[in-house]
Amino acid sequence: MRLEAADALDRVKGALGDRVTDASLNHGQVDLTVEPDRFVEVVTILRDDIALGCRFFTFLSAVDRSTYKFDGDEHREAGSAGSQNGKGGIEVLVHLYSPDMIWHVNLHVPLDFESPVCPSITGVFKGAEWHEREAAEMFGIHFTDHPNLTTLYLSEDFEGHPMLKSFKLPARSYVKAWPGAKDPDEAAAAGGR
Amino acid sequence: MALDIDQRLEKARRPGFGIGLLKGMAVLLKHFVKRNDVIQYPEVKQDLSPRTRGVIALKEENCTVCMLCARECPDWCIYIDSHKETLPAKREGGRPRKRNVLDRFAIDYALCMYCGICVEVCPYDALFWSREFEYAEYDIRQLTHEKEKLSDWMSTVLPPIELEDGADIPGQPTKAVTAESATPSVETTAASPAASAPDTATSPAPETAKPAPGLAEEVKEQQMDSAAKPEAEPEVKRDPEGTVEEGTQAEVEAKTEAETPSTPESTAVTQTPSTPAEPAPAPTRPAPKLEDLEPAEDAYGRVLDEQTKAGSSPQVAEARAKVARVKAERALTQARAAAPTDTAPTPEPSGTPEATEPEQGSVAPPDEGTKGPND
Amino acid sequence: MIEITLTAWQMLVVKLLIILIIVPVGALVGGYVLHKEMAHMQHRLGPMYAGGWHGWAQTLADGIKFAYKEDIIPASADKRVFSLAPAVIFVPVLLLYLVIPIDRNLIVEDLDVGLFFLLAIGSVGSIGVLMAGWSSANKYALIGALRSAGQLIAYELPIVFSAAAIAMLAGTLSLVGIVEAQDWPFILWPPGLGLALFLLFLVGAMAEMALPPFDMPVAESELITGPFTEYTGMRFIFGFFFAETAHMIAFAAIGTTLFLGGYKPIVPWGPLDVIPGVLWFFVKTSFMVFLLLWIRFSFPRLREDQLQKFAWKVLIPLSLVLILVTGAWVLYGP
Amino acid sequence: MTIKDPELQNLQDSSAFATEVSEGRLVTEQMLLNVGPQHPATHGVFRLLATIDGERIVRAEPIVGYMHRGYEKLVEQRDYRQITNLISRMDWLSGINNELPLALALEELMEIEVPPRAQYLRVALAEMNRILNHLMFFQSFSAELGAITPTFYAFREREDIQYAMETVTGGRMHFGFFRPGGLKEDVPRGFTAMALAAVRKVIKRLPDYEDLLTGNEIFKQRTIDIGVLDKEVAYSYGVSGPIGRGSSIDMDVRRDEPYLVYDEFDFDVCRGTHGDCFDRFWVLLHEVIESAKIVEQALAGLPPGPIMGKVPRVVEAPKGEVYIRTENPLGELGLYLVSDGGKRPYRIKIRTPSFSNVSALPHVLENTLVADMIAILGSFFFVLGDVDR
Repeated sequence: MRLEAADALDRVKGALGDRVTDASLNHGQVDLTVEPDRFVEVVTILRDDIALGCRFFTFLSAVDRSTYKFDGDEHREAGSAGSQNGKGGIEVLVHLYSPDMIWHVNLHVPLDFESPVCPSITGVFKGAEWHEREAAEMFGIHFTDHPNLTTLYLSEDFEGHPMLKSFKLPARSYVKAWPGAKDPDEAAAAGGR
Repeated sequence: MALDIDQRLEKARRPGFGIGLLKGMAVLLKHFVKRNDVIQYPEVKQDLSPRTRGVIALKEENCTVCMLCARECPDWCIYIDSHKETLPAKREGGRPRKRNVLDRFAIDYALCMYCGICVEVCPYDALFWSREFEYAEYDIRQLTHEKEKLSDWMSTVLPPIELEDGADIPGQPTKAVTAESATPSVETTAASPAASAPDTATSPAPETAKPAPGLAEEVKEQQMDSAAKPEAEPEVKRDPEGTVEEGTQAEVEAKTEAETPSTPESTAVTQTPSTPAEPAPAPTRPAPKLEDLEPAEDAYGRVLDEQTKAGSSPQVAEARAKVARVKAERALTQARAAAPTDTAPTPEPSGTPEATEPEQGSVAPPDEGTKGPND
Repeated sequence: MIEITLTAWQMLVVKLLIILIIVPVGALVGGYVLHKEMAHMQHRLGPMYAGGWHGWAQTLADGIKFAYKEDIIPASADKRVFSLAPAVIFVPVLLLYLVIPIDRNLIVEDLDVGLFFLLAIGSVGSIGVLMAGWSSANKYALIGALRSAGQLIAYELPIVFSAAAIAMLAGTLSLVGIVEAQDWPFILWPPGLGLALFLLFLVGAMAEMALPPFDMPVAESELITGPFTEYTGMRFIFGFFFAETAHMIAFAAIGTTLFLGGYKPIVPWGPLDVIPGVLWFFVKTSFMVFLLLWIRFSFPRLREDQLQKFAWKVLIPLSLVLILVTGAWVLYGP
Repeated sequence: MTIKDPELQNLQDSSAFATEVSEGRLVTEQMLLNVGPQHPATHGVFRLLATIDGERIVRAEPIVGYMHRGYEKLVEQRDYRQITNLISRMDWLSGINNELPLALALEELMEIEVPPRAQYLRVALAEMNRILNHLMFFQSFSAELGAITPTFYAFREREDIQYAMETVTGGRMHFGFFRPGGLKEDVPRGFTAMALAAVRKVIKRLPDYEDLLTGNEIFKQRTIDIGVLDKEVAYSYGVSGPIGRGSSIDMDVRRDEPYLVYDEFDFDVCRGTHGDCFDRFWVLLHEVIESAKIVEQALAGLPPGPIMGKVPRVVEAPKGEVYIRTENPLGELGLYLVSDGGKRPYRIKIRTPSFSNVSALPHVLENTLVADMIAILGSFFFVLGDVDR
């Protein structure tokens, strides 16, 4: 039987109470923000609580919000840690889904930007192993007590974490001389279009 | 319906005793004797649609070197060189005009992923898709086609293809058939391709285009017919209006008329003209009374022969009939739900109407081993 | 007309030469039939271009192509055994043809222990496969060789038992004798029994030649042509391609001789004798080849242990029972 | 991809090994078998490091990353139209289904109203592409088990559908046809009849496939009760699609959270019961019938009208985050789109079905036979572009 997003939110608030720093609805899905130390606990409750029943582990990833233009923010240099209200760091993003009651929950776990450390949820969801390995190598997040925290995609000797905003992809002109007379990027940089 | 899927799975899992092996061999023998429709590629070429993304052709006159395509291309595979030329002012005393002249326009097909963004983004419609694809090279450097070669491809570009009837062609009233008159609005003849893009720029007037052998899809229909001849399906002879190869003009007219009522309102209307079951689809439709609703089966039969009489292809007719039946059933269940509760039995969940859905038509799920009913 | 008198030895040499010509040509034609039948069963056309009408020279072209290929012997291979293996596989297949009667007197050597000879020679091939697998020092080839050896031995028994039952029915081991004894072909005459024996023989033959559904040793998806992975050039042709096709035709011929009545008409109805024996033999063998190929294209592959379990737990007990029934039939039957 | 094999190292060079031999117990040495990256049984560049003991697999560890193109980083440098073409190259067997979530996510953020005709056509094209994907896996699974004939039947059917899609989009595999707000162009004349005929031909020939494979005793022996994935493990690994439904997971995004116009069509969700190779294959084959039903209903009820909503020339998504998921042929494809306004997305997390499905593979492969490994690998329908992104 379907559980509407609104009363799913109330159920979550009821079940989790103060463990969650902020709970809201976003496009029909429940959005939670959790502190790293209560992360595993919240995930276990979401999975085991019959009323919630989030048994389907959809994905775990991370978002580097260091250059995200929050409201009233001007353009900030990539890699500068945290804006005024500490929103601008790295956060682990977990999405769970309840197949019986058809509702979604997005868990945001903000981490410290300099040395992001997050407890691993492979204990709760065995499938999180690969997702955490990928987040570790791409964002440089260290997952504590992870069975096999090695690189998944990148080779061992790859330095740097590619998905961070500070990791620059070679711009076009670096790879190939711009074929035309005027390079639009320079034009754009010079305040053009 | 879901129930018998599990049963079929159970039946499929039971160990047969060698019969399955023989049935498998029977399938092979059936194909061994059946004539197959393999095209011998080099001699017989498949007739591709004008939209096929074979190679990009350049119409040099249209290009104003705005570099949009080079910038939008995800693979950075378009190389353009140009220089500015000052032209004498048109009228004396006017300012000398500056014009961009194209020196080099090359597309490196070794990098190109044929996404078509350049063709789409070009504001002056200088780039077109041509369906030629046989330009393999031994040396990868020759895959970079220069301006001249791209212009040669222009000769193989075909006029854009005519659109399905329901398409909304700008500057054309969509052929939504009003309830009373089913007369088709004036059909544009096939000659003037009415592409959705603004008319002026698209018709590339390919002077040396080899005369398009009738419309691409019409040729393909024959080619499909010859291929599908051994099939039991009756292939339909569809003549696009305008190019009248066979069949009289009247017959073509009748056919286009039949085509247009593909819109649900019209099917709904023609479907139950007698009983006002579905008045204009007002948002809150008053539930029609139970007795004057048409049972699902007659809706199916009636729409089927209506459509085949009107000459639309059997597949489309059958599909429309099936949709009509589903709609009739839904109307019935709603009516039964709305009727006073004491007389009507507890309303079935709308998904499973009492009348067991007759398993027929070629989309009936094939039960184990036995062939479909009209195989 | 000049009179040629040949001593027995010279006659034997001439016959061997004929065999040496017929078998490779037969293998080529067999290969072509394989391509064409597979194609038409899979709703496509098969070779069309090689050598004119319907690509008749396709297998000939393949043969020549392989002959030109470089003959590589892997460095770490056991040279002598590696080069000898294809011969050990191909020669027994040739020897099979010695005792098959194509017509009443058209036979190389009518041994009165012909059937025994056939079975003995048939099992030499498995040694060759082992030699090929072991000597090419390749992990996959080794697994392939072990599997195929296990399989050949396991499926030798059903063939031997069905042949023994036929020998009991015909009362002689000589192939010509067996054919003569079949005024009604054995597949029809002892009504249920003959067909059961034929199926037993067919399954055994399929497994002997490692054709699907018994082609585990040559399973492409896991072991990439099993024991013959390291072979190229002429060795690959003789050890694998020719041997397989020639072996198939040989078993088709043996099947015809034992079960379908060799060169005798299919039914002992008078006017049928007008058709020469060779034609009968040819028609029946080509039907058997068609049947073997037909089975080959329509089944997936059995797993290795299922294959062995099927042989030891199903086929061999069944063949023992059939031997009993044949015995009873011969003693008390009509 | 690091290769560490703790048991193997300590078994060989430790004193335990010496005592085992001295006590005369037969110690079979475990062989390290490398399946892939170039191996006919793997769908693309995928390597499985199997520790086998005789013919039994002790431990199997898939090593991925050979096809990692770094989509999530690339996407942050591209504008939305270029991303449509990039993403359609992830699961290259279902090109048009990949483009769907991006279009839906943008429409959700920009609140664009998609005209009904575009929705109907999107459903029809997506389902036709699902049939193509399933026929491809029908062919590759049977080829891996040794049956060579179904390959050619499957490709013959695919040809008709691919031809119908080529007349519409221009491409046979990568289409680049869905735009936020609708479609690139409208369908040419005669497409409806051609698509219906192609889809019906597939349905008419399905009994042949049933006889050829599902009914075949050898096939059943190779697949029944082999590689069982039970429901709870599948949930924890996030396995979805035909593989999830094979282990009787009752999840189908088209029915649970109907996007586009799926709620107007009636179709069924087939589910397996035992979760073995046979059930996965059976579910895959019978989903083709359901898809055909949907295509028929979609094309029959095709409403007239425009095929593109009101969309600005340069698509700029407003600030916000949304997770949109669709039922890709191989499972649930989800896009978590974070946009801070502007032509380029700030971050897109691409949740691909094959990534989660393949992560459940080692669990299923424990102590199975080497020959079964091929059947299990074949029955786990995954495409490497999906796994590695």
